[in-house]
Amino acid sequence: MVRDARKMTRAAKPDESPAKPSRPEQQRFPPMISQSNELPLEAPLLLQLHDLMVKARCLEERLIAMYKSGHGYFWIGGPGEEAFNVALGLLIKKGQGPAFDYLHFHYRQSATLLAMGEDPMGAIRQMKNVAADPYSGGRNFAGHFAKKEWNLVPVSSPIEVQYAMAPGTALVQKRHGGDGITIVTGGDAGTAEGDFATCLTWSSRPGQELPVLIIVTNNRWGISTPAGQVQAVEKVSDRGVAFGIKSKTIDGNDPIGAWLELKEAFEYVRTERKPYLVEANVSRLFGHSSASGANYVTNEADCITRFEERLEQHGVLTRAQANALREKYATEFADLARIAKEEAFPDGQTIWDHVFHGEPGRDPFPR
Amino acid sequence: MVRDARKMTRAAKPDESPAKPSRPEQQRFPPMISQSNELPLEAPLLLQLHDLMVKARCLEERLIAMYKSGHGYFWIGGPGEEAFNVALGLLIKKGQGPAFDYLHFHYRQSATLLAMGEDPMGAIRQMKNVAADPYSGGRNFAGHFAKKEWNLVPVSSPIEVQYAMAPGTALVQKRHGGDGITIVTGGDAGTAEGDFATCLTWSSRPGQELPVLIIVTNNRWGISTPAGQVQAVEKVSDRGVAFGIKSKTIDGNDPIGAWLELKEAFEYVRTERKPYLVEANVSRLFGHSSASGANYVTNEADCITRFEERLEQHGVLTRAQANALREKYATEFADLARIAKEEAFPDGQTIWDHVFHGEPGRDPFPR
Amino acid sequence: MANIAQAVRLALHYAEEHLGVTDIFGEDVGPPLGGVFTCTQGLKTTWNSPLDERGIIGMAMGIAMAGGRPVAEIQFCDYVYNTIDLLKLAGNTYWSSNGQWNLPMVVMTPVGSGIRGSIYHSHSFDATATHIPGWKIVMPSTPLDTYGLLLAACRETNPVMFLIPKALMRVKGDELIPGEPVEDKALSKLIDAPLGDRSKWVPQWPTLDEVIIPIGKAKTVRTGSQVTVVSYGRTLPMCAKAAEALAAEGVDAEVIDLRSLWPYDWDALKASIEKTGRVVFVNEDTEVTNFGEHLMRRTTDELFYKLLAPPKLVAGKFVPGIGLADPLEAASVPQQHDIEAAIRSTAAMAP
Amino acid sequence: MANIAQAVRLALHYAEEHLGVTDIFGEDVGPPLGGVFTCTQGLKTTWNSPLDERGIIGMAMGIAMAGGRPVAEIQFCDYVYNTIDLLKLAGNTYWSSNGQWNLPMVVMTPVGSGIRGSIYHSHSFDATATHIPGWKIVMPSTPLDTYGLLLAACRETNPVMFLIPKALMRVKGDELIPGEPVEDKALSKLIDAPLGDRSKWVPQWPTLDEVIIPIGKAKTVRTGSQVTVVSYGRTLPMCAKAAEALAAEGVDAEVIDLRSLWPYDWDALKASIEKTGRVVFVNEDTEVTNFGEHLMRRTTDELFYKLLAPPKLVAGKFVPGIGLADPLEAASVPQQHDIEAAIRSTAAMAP
Ligand SMILES: Cc1ncc(C[n+]2csc(CCOP(=O)(O)OP(=O)(O)O)c2C)c(N)n1
Ligand SMILES: Cc1ncc(C[n+]2csc(CCOP(=O)(O)OP(=O)(O)O)c2C)c(N)n1
Ligand SMILES: [Mg+2]
Ligand SMILES: [Mg+2]
Repeated sequence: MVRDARKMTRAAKPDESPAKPSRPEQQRFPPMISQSNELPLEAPLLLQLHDLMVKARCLEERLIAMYKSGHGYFWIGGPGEEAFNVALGLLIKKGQGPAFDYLHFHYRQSATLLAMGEDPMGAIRQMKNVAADPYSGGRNFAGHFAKKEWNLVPVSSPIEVQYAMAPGTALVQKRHGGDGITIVTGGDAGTAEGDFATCLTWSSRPGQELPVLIIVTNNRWGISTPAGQVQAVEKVSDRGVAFGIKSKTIDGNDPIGAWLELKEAFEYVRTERKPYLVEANVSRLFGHSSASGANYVTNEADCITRFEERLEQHGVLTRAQANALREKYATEFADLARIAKEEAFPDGQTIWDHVFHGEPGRDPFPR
Repeated sequence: MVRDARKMTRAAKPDESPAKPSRPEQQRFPPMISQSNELPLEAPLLLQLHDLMVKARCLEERLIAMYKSGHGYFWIGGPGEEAFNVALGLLIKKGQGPAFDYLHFHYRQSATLLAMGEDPMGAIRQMKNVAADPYSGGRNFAGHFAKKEWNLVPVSSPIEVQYAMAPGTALVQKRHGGDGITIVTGGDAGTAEGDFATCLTWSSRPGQELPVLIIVTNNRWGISTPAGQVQAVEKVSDRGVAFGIKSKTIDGNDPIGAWLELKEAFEYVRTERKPYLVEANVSRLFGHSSASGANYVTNEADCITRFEERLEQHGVLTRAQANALREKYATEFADLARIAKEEAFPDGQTIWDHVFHGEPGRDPFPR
Repeated sequence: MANIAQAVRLALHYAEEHLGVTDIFGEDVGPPLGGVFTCTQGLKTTWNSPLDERGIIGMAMGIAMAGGRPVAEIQFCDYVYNTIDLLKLAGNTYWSSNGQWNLPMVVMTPVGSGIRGSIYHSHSFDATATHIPGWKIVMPSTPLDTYGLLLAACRETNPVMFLIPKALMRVKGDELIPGEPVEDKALSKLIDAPLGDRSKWVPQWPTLDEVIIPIGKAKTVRTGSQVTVVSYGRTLPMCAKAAEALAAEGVDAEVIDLRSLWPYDWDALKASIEKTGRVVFVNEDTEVTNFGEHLMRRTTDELFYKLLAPPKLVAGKFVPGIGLADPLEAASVPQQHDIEAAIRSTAAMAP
Repeated sequence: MANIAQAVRLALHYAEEHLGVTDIFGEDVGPPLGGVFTCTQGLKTTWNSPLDERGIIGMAMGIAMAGGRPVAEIQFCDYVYNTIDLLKLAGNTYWSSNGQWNLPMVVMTPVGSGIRGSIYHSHSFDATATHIPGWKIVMPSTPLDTYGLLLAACRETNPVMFLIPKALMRVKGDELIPGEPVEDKALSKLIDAPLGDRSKWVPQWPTLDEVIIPIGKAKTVRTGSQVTVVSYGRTLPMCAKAAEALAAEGVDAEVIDLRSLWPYDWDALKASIEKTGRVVFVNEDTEVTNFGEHLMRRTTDELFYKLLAPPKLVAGKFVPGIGLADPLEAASVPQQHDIEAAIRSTAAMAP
């Protein structure tokens, strides 16, 4: 089903213009949702997008609840980025090895994983840092996914380093042939690190252009610092121009627009084997992380609310259905959390495991 | 005299167009010298530019000769960049403290120093690494100048780090008031380091724009690697655009054009207190350094030859005068080198000096 | 009583007013947040930087070159590792220019484990920092030492690395910073930013006195005759507690808070080790090529024939990270019982 | 006989042909130069990278993640210090992902003094590298060891840091690499690129045999009974020479080439130190928080009561740089006479 979604655009006239990206708003003004009078996607895909967005939101809300009730030490995640992240996840070519997409993600992408079909129990286990956490065995923070089967390289806390690594997987893919690409994502503030420029340089070497979809989700914040205070760059996508990289700013709060724009970008990178820079304007709905309270903010656009209004308006979904869906997932994740709470933490002696590949874990020193 | 030069443009109609910068040439094609039928500068300034260019070339040739005869272990310097570097030096506001210009240079700027009035003996002593080397006391390579009296911060070998520091001196200058600015220079290949992007970001923070003249001398090489092989960026100056930084590519092989363009750039930065990015296309006339042989190459434009042709053509200078000038400096620097060859190397025990400011140099450990 | 976060703030306030500090900056250092640990709330020269550690260190170097006095923060020392070249450059600029360009600059950064920070908020930086020549390096373990050492750092004319043990950030001292109100919570009312909207808040700074704790001076936290324990930062109070606990068993340990890692107070260590003949070094950085190993080497070099027992190091395990789950962190960095065991066994050794 | 630069090239050629190496890259690594030390001339998978060390390490990590086998070069280790965060990340990725993502990658870089490299072409990297968990670290001192260790590195499934002592780059070995022509200069004719235009040159590779020197195994260069000398890289041949010279004075030193810094061959060191009762560690990195200090600590931990003399470290002085002028370099890093003096005095000590 996930793979099918990659071909689910309504058979459109080639020049039918998709939802136009809005210009990035100035600091503090939530990006507007693009509106068009006709929905350019088929109902099943619209409902799938919605379902996954709600599922992702409910999962993050459960993780926050776990944090607040002491079942986890730190929360960070992606509420506010569901529209974009779900669309992204549906378009990914999932699998292991260079024929499939390599994923260099940051810490706000639970929705992308769910859209790819991931079991939500993994995120819950990582939140609770139990030994069964499939991503890090209780070693890493929430949202720090890693899944080799799906080419998902470990999400790491240091901002922007993924942009330095992404060209490497893409190089192998370019040589390998086929249509596997590399996708790298990060936030707006992080583009101030030199690694963002590194990614632009290394992805666009003349004659060695690499199939990298370079994504920046712009929520106009770095923790407490507004973007407009520290960066003159108005559109992050402008950074690609000097490198000859096709670049675009899109409305990441609109799942339909995001889906269409991403589809175009994916197709370009898959077939041209060249980089494409997408800046997606998104919201940050629960602040930066648990360190800043993890409470719902009311001054940013909520992609789910807006999408539901639009779906209702077009008769694709009823309020009752939307409520039922939320209820269903909320219950489901509460149940999963109850299970995780009973699970075992990793044993202290396991710190020696996986220091070196191919070698049994052991303390190198006698104690 | 040096300071006067800053005002020596011919009283021009404001719209009189200076020598146009040529588009950067593709790899391997030497940048063209801009030609105009009338020389837009007064003869005294033209002769001063020429004199300093020749002086700088002769100095570098002497340093190379020292290297080749075993009086120095490593040579690196600026032959090929004299046209640009002399113009730059003449426009600098020389002195100590934030009222004057701060200079974050790289290793090809002997011509800039000479244009500022520096005694060439310093470069010769540094080449010979004697204790009297005024820049590093025999500690550092040729071309690694440092002169606090003139706000010349130490040239350091690591490529591009100067771009990360330059905004710092500029911040103090912006606050201090006056017209002192910060000038930072480096090569084209080095712009691939993240620090170049760092400089763009930190110089252009909204409302905190800094008076930095950001210069890249583009010789289309990084040691043995042609620029076109590793960077898609066609004009380095394009990198400034996304940051809202005024940016221009100029012909750095033409001293007249360079002088006029730099004058405009200096005036902008001095008065607007905002960054300006100048890319100067230049030649590399003796290869990268002594490690690549330090022999004159014949396939790049020589700014001195071309300038002399032009001056001759306009009757400003005769061949005989040009030859005599070269002769004079060659002899002068050969004499200086003979003196330096007799000077003492630093004593081994001085390694302990200047580890910490305000403290006598001493080995912290008993031996 | 001030905690360490407040002590940093008080010191920086004093330094802004009296020591010429011109710029206190870093990621989220300025308003509204005033630092992820609140260390820079309400100060007048703070500002928020771009998210770029190389830019932060470069900016500090440039400000120092032009006669400013910067205090730059790296939000967590875990994120300083892409700037080591710049730190090395800051440490060699005075030397490379043969005594022309000294850089009066302070870099402060929270270090260490103890807040369940997982792989990237638990790093130690003492081993790496002490291997970089040209820097002075300090790491207080009490609020008063924080205050006094930070003032000393802001007076220095060389680069100073100010390491703040984040596990102790909220621990109150038992000594008053001269000028802080005696009454509990009074200080908080004066200088802690309120929750919620802070746009109109201004701090009420108490009038502070200058306390300079010279860089390079250790502090004896407990005197003892049988074994010397040398530590700093998070593990220091654990060593003090361990010594108290062991006193009941008849083990008499002397505990020294090194406070300054470079230069360090060898005279104090030497005198103590000569007296006790035994020494345990404790820190939580990973144990291979660890600063405690340097101190052990110094001990061996100069005091080998006076030792009654082999000098001992208790440090972090040589694993790639500190895991989030409690058992992982507990197994990775020294805990109270590890320190007690090391002191006990060392004290028991006889030649 | 091959020198070290040629040995690197032969090994990489073998690794391209037989061990699956896919990318040998870095600044000026590809044609026409083939590396500033000629280590990568004529190889088929070389390419020139942008001037961006962070990009180089990141690229290597990415290639390794996608199943390639990269050998990345940092032109001089002096320029690796803005990538320490990435090196740490490469070292912790397998651990952080709980055993999912291992990174088979080699980073090679020339290290050390001895070529009048001044402040920025004389750095050592062993102290910094050994403090980063998750890496294997090797540093050969002969061409054959270079060949055998580089093959081992290219077979590893973990990150390997391959440190090349640049002072020894042109020194020929006294053992043949299996397959290289016996006759002097013949190898050069086959595989050294000509001066001038190289666009049409192709190397003539000899048919080579595989030699794997296991990472983690030291080599006893000279047996002796009185004092153990442990070194690697540039200082190793100096130690061997010192031992020879001292033999004439009746001092019988055993010299061990550590070759692998992590993991290191503790069994070999232990056996030797147990036999001699005395040990001198020699390297040229700056001496504070130095890897030799770790080895001393290990010695103290396990062999204290067997020592007949205090273990000793001879290392680089703790100054911000190595100056260009000869007297400066000579005063900064261990010289023959420093090593001899240390061995002599250690050998002379009795309990
Ligand atoms: C190298 C590095 N520096 C600092 C931090 C601390 N930090 C974590 S998230 C963050 C802000 C990131 O902002 P942005 O890149 O816009 O992503 P967002 O969180 O807004 O999605 C900071 C400074 C870090 N994790 N890594
Ligand atoms: C960080 C760093 N990496 C590598 C080097 C080695 N290196 C010295 S000069 C150079 C090429 C510089 O090219 P460019 O920036 O174009 O300046 P140019 O020498 O051409 O003027 C390199 C790679 C260095 N000095 N610093
Ligand atoms: Mg953001
Ligand atoms: Mg260049």
